[in-house]
Amino acid sequence: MGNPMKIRAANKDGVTEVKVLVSHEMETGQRKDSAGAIVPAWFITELTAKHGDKVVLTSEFGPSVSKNPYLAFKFKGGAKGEKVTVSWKDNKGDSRTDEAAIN
Amino acid sequence: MNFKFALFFGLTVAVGAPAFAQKAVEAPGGKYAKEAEQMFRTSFKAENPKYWMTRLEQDETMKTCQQYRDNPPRKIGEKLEKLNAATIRYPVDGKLIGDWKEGEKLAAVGTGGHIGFIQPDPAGRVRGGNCYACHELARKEVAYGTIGPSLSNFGKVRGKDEDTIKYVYDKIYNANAFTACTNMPRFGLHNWVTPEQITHIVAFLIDPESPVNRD
Amino acid sequence: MIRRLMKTLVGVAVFSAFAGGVAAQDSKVADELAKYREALADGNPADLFEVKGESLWLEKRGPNNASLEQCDLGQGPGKLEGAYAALPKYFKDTGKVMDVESRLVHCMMTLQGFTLAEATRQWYSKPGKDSDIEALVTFIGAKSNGKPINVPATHPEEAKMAKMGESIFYRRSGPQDFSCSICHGQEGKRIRLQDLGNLTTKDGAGFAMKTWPSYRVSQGTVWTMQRRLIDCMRQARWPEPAYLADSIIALETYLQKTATGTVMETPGIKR
Amino acid sequence: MNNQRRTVLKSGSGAALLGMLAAAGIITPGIALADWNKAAFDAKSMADTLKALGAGTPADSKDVQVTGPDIAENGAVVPVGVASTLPNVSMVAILIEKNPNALAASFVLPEGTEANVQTRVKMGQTSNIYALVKSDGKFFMATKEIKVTLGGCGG
Repeated sequence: MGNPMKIRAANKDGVTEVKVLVSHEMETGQRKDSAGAIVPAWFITELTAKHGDKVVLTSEFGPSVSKNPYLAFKFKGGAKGEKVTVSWKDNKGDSRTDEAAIN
Repeated sequence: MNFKFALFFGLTVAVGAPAFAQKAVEAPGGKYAKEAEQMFRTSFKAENPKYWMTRLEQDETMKTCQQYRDNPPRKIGEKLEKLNAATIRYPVDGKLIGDWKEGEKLAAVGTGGHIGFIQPDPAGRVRGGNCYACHELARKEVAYGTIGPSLSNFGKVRGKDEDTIKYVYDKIYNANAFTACTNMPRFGLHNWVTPEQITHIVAFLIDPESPVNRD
Repeated sequence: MIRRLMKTLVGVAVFSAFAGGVAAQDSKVADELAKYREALADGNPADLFEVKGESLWLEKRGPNNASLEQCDLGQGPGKLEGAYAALPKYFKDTGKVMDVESRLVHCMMTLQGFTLAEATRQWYSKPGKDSDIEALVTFIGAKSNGKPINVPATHPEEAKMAKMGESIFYRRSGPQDFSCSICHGQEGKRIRLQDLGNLTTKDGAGFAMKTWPSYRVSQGTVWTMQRRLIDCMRQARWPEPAYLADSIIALETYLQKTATGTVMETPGIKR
Repeated sequence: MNNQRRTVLKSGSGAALLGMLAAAGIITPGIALADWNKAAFDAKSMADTLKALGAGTPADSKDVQVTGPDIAENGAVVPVGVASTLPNVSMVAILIEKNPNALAASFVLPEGTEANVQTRVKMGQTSNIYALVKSDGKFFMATKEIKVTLGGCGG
């Protein structure tokens, strides 16, 4: 499930800029815990953004994307009040979807 | 001679300026200083082993520096400097300049010696000199601090005669022998680095082949 | 002695000759660092903690199945605006000077019925184990954003705490001879590339205190002021202070008093 | 892989099937899209990564930019981005030469999405960062070095 994302979407001159903050550990699988054991990799593998029903971005992440990932991108179109939906899934099969209205 | 005096005076004023104001300054904590010390001592987790707790003990230098906010009157400062000069020990073989490559490594390492339960250093972690935290050294390292003066080209500027080598060794071993209540840790006194390791840091500063003097 | 002094002076003169190049390199480094910090500021993961903190504040929890909405952080029950900026503060009901965290824990115990151990078990995050207290303090702190820090320490107990904090600030001990003042008692210095505020002045203390709680990118989590100061003691190579210990609250009182009047900009984001 | 995904997304029956599975609670929509390019993310060297991405030996292009500071105060969070003025950019990726696995992230950009994506990555040490861009079916690349610096108290 994870914690809620923070999604900001703002339209300016016909282009919508989307900024997403995701709450996720993004564990590399290379770090050792205090007992010296490797902490298994745990990271978001895919993140998809939609404007209404239209996919506007699909991303694939490796474990070297920072903890609590940040992503910003722009697409043409989008009007005030319309929805941007962001979904992610991680390598453990966990997933989450949140949405925000365009400003 | 006059020129020398003027320089000397200028430097003294620059370094000592806050000292003039300090007569009116009370010891930190004022009338609550004693109570603050008691409170501080009882603020640590009960699980801290006894030998960790010894790190809270203060020698005369530490106590005096706290009392004067690191700016003791000259007379008291001189006394502390003498006291600290007497602590300096040298390697058995008497050689005060070692291998600059080893010194270069020590200068960059800032870990070691962390205790506690949250993020302690793993056992056996190298304790470095952490020189770059406060000093500019080799030019290629841009992430240097400015708490201490720049030491880049130190050897080029100061030379490599015996006096200079001894001065650098002594300074790293116990900087309070030169300036009472300096910010610089007394690396040798606390056995933070060994006398041999100090000779390597000396070499890093003075050896003409060291990056401190080459770029 | 004079010989050494002359050597120093010659050294200073020669060093100055190199200073031109150094300055140019330094300003480029400063520019790039500013760029780095600016890029992080838009999109501060602390915002995620703030959102979580708000839901934890409202959620009915603990043996009493109660929310924290009636918690009095010094401005009256449930009044959050500006509360963080006015802490630490003397509280009549406990007879103690309390900071935001000790007061929050007090509310978790009195309102929600948690024991001290339950309330503080996860006072800071570990990878994979988020801390409720970090989230709650981020939320409470954000409610003081734009408000001036206001800890005049006029109550005798507050004044005493500030004084004791000052004493601890200058206290030197440990294998590196450290005190807070070693790094934070002078103007315009930095350690490695991190700027060090002079915490004995309003500007310096204000610059530091206004941004906490803050997201630490090197730690991947928000640090509260307790966490910040307890870690300062770790860096001083001292033993570990107890969470909510009086000496930490004393330091906070000293720093907030010095910073009083500075407008809060929280949550911050730092290295 | 991307072609495959698009086919699935485009085809009506595919979408219907996904919907059915999701409704039945067998899979979540996220998992249904799974075709994470394991080979590319597992590759160690730059060359192997480019090969796994089907990018071959991309030409250097000044119409591709790696955005980011020259210096990172901490390697755990380094803001980087890819931008390009090339036409019909359908995919961009960020590669970090000296990381254990070079590929950090890749992005498929449908028509209408600008070739301008920013994220934050971990860097184990000072390294060259590469931006890879697919424009009109061809791959282009740009690079910049980001210096990772150590922090103050050595912690």
